[in-house]
Amino acid sequence: MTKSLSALLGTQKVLNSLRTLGLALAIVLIALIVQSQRSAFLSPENMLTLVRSMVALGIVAFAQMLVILLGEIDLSVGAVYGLAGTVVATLWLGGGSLPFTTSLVVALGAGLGIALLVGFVNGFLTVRAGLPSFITTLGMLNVADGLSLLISNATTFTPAYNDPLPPAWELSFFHGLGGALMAYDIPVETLWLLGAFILFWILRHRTIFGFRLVAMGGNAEAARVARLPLRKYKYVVFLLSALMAGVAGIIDFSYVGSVGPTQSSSLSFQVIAAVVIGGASLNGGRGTIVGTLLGVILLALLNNGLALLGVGSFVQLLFIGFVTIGAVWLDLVSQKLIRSAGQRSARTGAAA
Amino acid sequence: MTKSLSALLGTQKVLNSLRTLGLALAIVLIALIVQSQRSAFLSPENMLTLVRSMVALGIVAFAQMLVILLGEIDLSVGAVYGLAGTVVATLWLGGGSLPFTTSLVVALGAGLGIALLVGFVNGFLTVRAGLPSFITTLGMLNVADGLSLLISNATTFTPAYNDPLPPAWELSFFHGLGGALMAYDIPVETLWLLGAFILFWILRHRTIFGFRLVAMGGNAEAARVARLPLRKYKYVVFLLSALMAGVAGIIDFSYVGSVGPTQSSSLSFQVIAAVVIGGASLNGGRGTIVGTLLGVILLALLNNGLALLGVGSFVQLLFIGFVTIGAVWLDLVSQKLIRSAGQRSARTGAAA
Amino acid sequence: AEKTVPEAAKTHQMPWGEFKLAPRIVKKIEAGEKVNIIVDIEGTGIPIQGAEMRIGTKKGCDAANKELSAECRLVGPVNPDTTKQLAELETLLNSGQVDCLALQPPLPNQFTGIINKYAAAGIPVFTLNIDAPKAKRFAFYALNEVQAGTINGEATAKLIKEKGIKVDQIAMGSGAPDQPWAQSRMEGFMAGYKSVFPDAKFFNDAKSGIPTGKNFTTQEVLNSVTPFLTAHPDVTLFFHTDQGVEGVGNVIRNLKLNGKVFTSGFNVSGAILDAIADGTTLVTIDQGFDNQAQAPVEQCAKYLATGETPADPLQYLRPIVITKAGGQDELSVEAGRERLKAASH
Amino acid sequence: MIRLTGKAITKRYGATRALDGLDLDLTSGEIIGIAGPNGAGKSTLMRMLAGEEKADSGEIVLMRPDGPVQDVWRRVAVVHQEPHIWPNMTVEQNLAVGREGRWFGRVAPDPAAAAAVLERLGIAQFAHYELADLSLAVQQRVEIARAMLSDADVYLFDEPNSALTEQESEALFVTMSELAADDRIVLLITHRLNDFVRSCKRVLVLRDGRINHEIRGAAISETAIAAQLTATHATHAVANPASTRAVRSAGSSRPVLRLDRCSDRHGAFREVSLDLMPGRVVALSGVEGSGARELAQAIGAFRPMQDADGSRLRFAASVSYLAASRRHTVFHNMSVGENLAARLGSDVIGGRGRLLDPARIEALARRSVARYRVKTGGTDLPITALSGGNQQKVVLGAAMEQNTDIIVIEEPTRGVDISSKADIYELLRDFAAEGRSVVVFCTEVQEIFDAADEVVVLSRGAVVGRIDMDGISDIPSLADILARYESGTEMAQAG
Ligand SMILES: Nc1ncnc2c1ncn2[C@@H]1O[C@H](COP(=O)(O)OP(=O)(O)OP(=O)(O)O)[C@@H](O)[C@H]1O
Ligand SMILES: Nc1ncnc2c1ncn2[C@@H]1O[C@H](COP(=O)(O)OP(=O)(O)OP(=O)(O)O)[C@@H](O)[C@H]1O
Ligand SMILES: O[C@@H]1[C@@H](O)[C@H](O)OC[C@H]1O
Ligand SMILES: [Mg+2]
Ligand SMILES: [Mg+2]
Repeated sequence: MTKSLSALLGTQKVLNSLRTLGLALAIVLIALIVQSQRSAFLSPENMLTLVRSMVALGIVAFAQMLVILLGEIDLSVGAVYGLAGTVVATLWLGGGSLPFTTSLVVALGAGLGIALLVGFVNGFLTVRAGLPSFITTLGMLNVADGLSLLISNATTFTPAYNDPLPPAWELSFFHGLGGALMAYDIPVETLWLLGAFILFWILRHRTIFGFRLVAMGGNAEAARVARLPLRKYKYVVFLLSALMAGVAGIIDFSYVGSVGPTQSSSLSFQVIAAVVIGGASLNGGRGTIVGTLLGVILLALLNNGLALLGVGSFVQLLFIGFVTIGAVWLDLVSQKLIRSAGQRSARTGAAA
Repeated sequence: MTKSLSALLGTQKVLNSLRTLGLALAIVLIALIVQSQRSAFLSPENMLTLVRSMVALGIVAFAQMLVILLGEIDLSVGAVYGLAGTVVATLWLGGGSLPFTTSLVVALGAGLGIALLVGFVNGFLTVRAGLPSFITTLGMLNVADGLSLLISNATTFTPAYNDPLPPAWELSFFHGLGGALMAYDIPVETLWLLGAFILFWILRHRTIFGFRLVAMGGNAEAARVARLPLRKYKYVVFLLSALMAGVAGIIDFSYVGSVGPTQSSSLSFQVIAAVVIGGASLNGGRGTIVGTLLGVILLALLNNGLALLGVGSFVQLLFIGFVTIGAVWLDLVSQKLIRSAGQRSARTGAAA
Repeated sequence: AEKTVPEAAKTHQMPWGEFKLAPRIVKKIEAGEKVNIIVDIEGTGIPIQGAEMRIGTKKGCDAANKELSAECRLVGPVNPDTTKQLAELETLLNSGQVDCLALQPPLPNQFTGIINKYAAAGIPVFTLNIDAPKAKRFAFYALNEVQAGTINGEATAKLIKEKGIKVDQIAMGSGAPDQPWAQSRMEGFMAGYKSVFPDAKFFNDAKSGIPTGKNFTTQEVLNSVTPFLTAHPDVTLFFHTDQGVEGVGNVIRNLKLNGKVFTSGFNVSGAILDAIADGTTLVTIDQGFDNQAQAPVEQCAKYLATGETPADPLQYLRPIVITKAGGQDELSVEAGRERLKAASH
Repeated sequence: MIRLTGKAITKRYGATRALDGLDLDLTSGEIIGIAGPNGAGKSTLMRMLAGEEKADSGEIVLMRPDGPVQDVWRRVAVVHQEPHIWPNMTVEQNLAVGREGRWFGRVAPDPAAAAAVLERLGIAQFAHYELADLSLAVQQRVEIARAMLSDADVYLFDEPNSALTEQESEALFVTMSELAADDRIVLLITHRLNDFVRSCKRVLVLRDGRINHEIRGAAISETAIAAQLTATHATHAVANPASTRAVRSAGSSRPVLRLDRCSDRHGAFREVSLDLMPGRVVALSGVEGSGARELAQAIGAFRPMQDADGSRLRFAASVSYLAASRRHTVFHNMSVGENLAARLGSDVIGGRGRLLDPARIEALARRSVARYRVKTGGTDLPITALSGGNQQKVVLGAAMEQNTDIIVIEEPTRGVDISSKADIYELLRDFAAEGRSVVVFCTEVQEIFDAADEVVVLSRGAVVGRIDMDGISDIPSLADILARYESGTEMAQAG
């Protein structure tokens, strides 16, 4: 028996794939506790709510993970999220400070376009000017927030009650982007999360692009000497990150049904937290999409569970703090256990 | 003449000391522009306002710089800042959710004590549990915020109008901590900034502690090989950082004359921004106290200047974004220029 | 204690259509079980507002329990966070934890979708402080922000006239100049002030308020208003849309501009009252955050017990105007202190 | 036949002329050695040929039978002096970086080719381990494997075996000769002069940024190359270990450290008993996995060790330890002087009031630079501006200046040139002579011969042999004994 166990654990490959086991364990544990207190937790409605609440965080976090994999950071995502929604709203509905309106399709294009522009500037300043991305994206966070307020004139937009009302097909098309419900009342938004997960999983784990990101993030100098296209890849990750933030902003606008000036830095913060909780290293070179998803789930689950339990908002902060620390700790401990088990079995295997 | 210049620039030491020249230049430039528009800028009153507005940011940033020098980060400072003030207020004045009050001195001790406790937990979790400090301090940010709200019940405290009114000596002693005015109306708070600057400058540049922090932050593995006391130093920087946050919270409370719930993450963010603008590397091993001070000045100056100019809030964000990026860029460019000038002169010097 | 639910509560004709109270709530009331009244506000940790609304919720609950057996809870993110607040609302709805909702959305009309979902699920919704007039809510409890601003403007102008103060220019600022409520207050203030001084010169308009720090803390106000007033000696009156006015009072004192520069604004605290006593602050409006939370909680109970709901959905609360001397429809500083004590204990 | 020519290649770093109008003419078919003192410009030349950096001026031409090659760097494979590897990736993944092949799918190197190379280099069992968990010797071989797997015309080996044992080096040289025989240009840089003798037909001597001399065919001998290398300090002849040895073995009394059936926590070595006597240099020897390296680390207090009853061992003697990889010893963000001072306490670098005294650090740094023969433009230069060998001298100096009771060094002279090696052995001996003890872990037999008074050989975690160097007269016989112990054909004898 020990033989087969050792054979199993001895393979480093299996160990690698067990990396985020502890985090998954923490999530199951929290879920069990919440369920034992509130049977509504596992109800289909609540599960839908839970998944829905992960959408924006998730798709922005997947892209952010790639940025972090390269050893960079993108603080501007929260602002880009707001900017994209605001630009779409102002162009489409009018009422902001722009002197003209456009059709929805043009507005959507402009919303994503401006997101990509911010991503490009992030890339440009980091790559060409050589600024730390912390500074670049912190600056662009302010710029994007400012732009968003200037363009919208801090108006809150509600397509369904706008004056003049947009054509019905535009309204329903827009609603269909994220807000519409499919069978079993599943909102379209959740499809975006699923799609983004698959896409980014493939990108990270099954393409040269993902593989090279890991290499570049692990040792930039060696990557340079190996002639990997570091600069190009940096542009790409910043563009991807901004694009996903823009997409998230637009589909959340569609789901919520309105958009207005919001505080942007909190989303950036949450996104980075999710990525780091998911095991990525801020020094670069380490991070997986599954881990990031687990990080997102943990954060969303915590909010959901605490709301279900009816814990006061001040005490919630205590819980969030302790559980975040606890979950990552559990993850670390389980990793160590698995690793040392693996080493022991590898050794006995080698000795035999 | 070129000879003496080359002799001067050729020495690496001079180059090193010119590192933050570009940042200083940017500051002078902004000051000139503001002054040309508003002559009140250089008035003694405004200079005092400017310096005063740097106090909390500065003393917290100096300590944070040491944390960052080690390659760690302390996100919890904003929350500790709030927690210390709140604990002092609740214990001293009552009216929160604690069933008892204490004298001011005990309350002050408790305020600093709880700050140190958070610092210790940060250190413990980072050192002993081996968690990334991003996670540890993010968790403790939430915990400290939660504690602060629970203890104070989100009340706003005003010693001078409290019921019952504290003894007069306590009121004047407390006022003397930061709020009292000295000659020329200089508030006591500014002394704290000056003191912290001198203290941390010595600590960073003239003690073995600072010297080793640089080594440890540059290459933790090499530090381990050289048996430098990495773990102990980590505790110390987290304790220092929390202590300074606590001190800042208390003296700001004294200056403002009241304390209430604050949004804590914004101070943490500003502090880290100041340190990074000041040339420190988030990867560790690089950072100076003068640079950090310049970073603090830049941020404070920007806010002051924009307020002086009476620029609208939306446009302010654009300015803050662009100027932050621009200043760091200027710093980088000037560093490169100086370096290549140094090399050129070294070359001609060597050829001659 | 058995209790019957009146038909008017079970189904009610609203301007926006028919409302059907959820059968599970009916059953609960009939069984004498406690109904859950939830107050969900945009920031439980916002200075002054959070603490006072907590107290208002409690007071409202005491009153509600005279009508039926109720349990009341104040929820919401600590600081404004649209996403988080929305997810919490959804979670509470799905787990059947709400029998009546008093809601402060972060922005006007922002939570239209979720309010309608609550209505569809048979849960009455009232809004407070910030409204969602396009949604299926029963009523809205708050100040009429424009009106409150106007009253402030008029009161301020009257005092200026009375005291013969010379005002060159007036600036207006806010912790959240982008928010509709702040812009409404500034708009109102301009109108009210100009009704007395038609030629008054304003440094900025309602859309371009001077930002004074988005966390509404006094520190931020000190750091922004001090340089502003230093640079603009001709600005001798500063209107502030929220509790930052406490800081403006400090600035005037610090810069030794007492008697030259004045301020008026919103909200109330010990320091603000003292600044009024000092004469640096002329007028403040106590929004009665406690009342804003208390009223919808009471109304929740009233509806569930009697099926009554106000005919006019806009239930504007009376702005509590505080000046140094007090007067008709105005509280004096002393009376203000009494009210403050009552609102926070 | 392939021909690589370089004309007047110049490269300057600040005031340093790393390459000073170097001319070069190389042809395929044989291994060409490049010898040169530390800081001569060897690694710089490699970087120019591989196109990793641009030369200030000069021309590099690669001529194949079918004409000149456009981007020369495309046809050049390099084994760097310090391995350029990805510590966060597995061995297998490291081999795949830069030659991933198709765009989609699981990225892995050509499995057959990779397996063959890894097998040949003896690291196949590590294929799925992350490099961060592996020793410098494995990392070095991964770097070699990467070069082997690329199809190039020019192969540059910059001290490829500085952490490899005799046998591991041997395998490498066989592979290199095969490459040469396959009509490639193969360049070898090493400070182990014996390597030239056994594998090169042509040795170029690089000094002060230029090819200064060339030795061919039968004329290649250790003494001939050494003569060229040590030309300037002729006084520093290669040390004669036997003469000093006699003096040292005399004054032994109580051991500085006594290990009594000590074991590694993770089982890397078991039940090791060992006395470190004052005045003596002990070499630990053994292949990868024998436990010798781990024993060195444990004595260096870098790795937990248990005594006979299983409790954690703490010893009273003070120890300083130096790892093999400069990745783990150099503070790359600091200057030369700061690196020299980094290990010292405030008693040494502190001034009045226990505050740091920059002047004192400066004086100390200048002294050390002279003492350890560091070639540098100044003590305030960043250490990254130094050549590999000079960096080694700096970290070695930093460890020795600590003045502990015991000093434990892995690969003490890794990358150090021949004349400085002798100095370093002498410094180690002086260190020991003050009643202290030196432990070295060496992979090179020559180094053991030159440095040690006593050798402890490990195999599979156990001590299998002890050699008193008094009885050893030449290197071949030492190599012979070591080989026999390590292969287990001779059982341990009492030390
Ligand atoms: N085709 C596949 N479909 C689904 N899952 C797969 C597939 N191939 C592998 N996996 C599983 O996906 C997990 C992670 O994939 P992968 O092997 O790419 O990680 P990895 O490359 O080792 O990660 P890293 O690049 O960080 O080292 C593993 O558990 C693996 O077993
Ligand atoms: N990045 C750099 N910046 C400044 N100087 C450098 C740099 N790289 C190399 N040098 C200098 O160039 C000279 C040649 O260095 P190089 O590394 O080529 O020597 P080397 O022959 O490889 O020596 P070793 O045997 O020690 O590896 C040295 O004086 C070194 O200090
Ligand atoms: O008065 C303001 C209140 O209306 C708003 O909702 O929050 C901030 C307060 O200052
Ligand atoms: Mg992979
Ligand atoms: Mg070299």
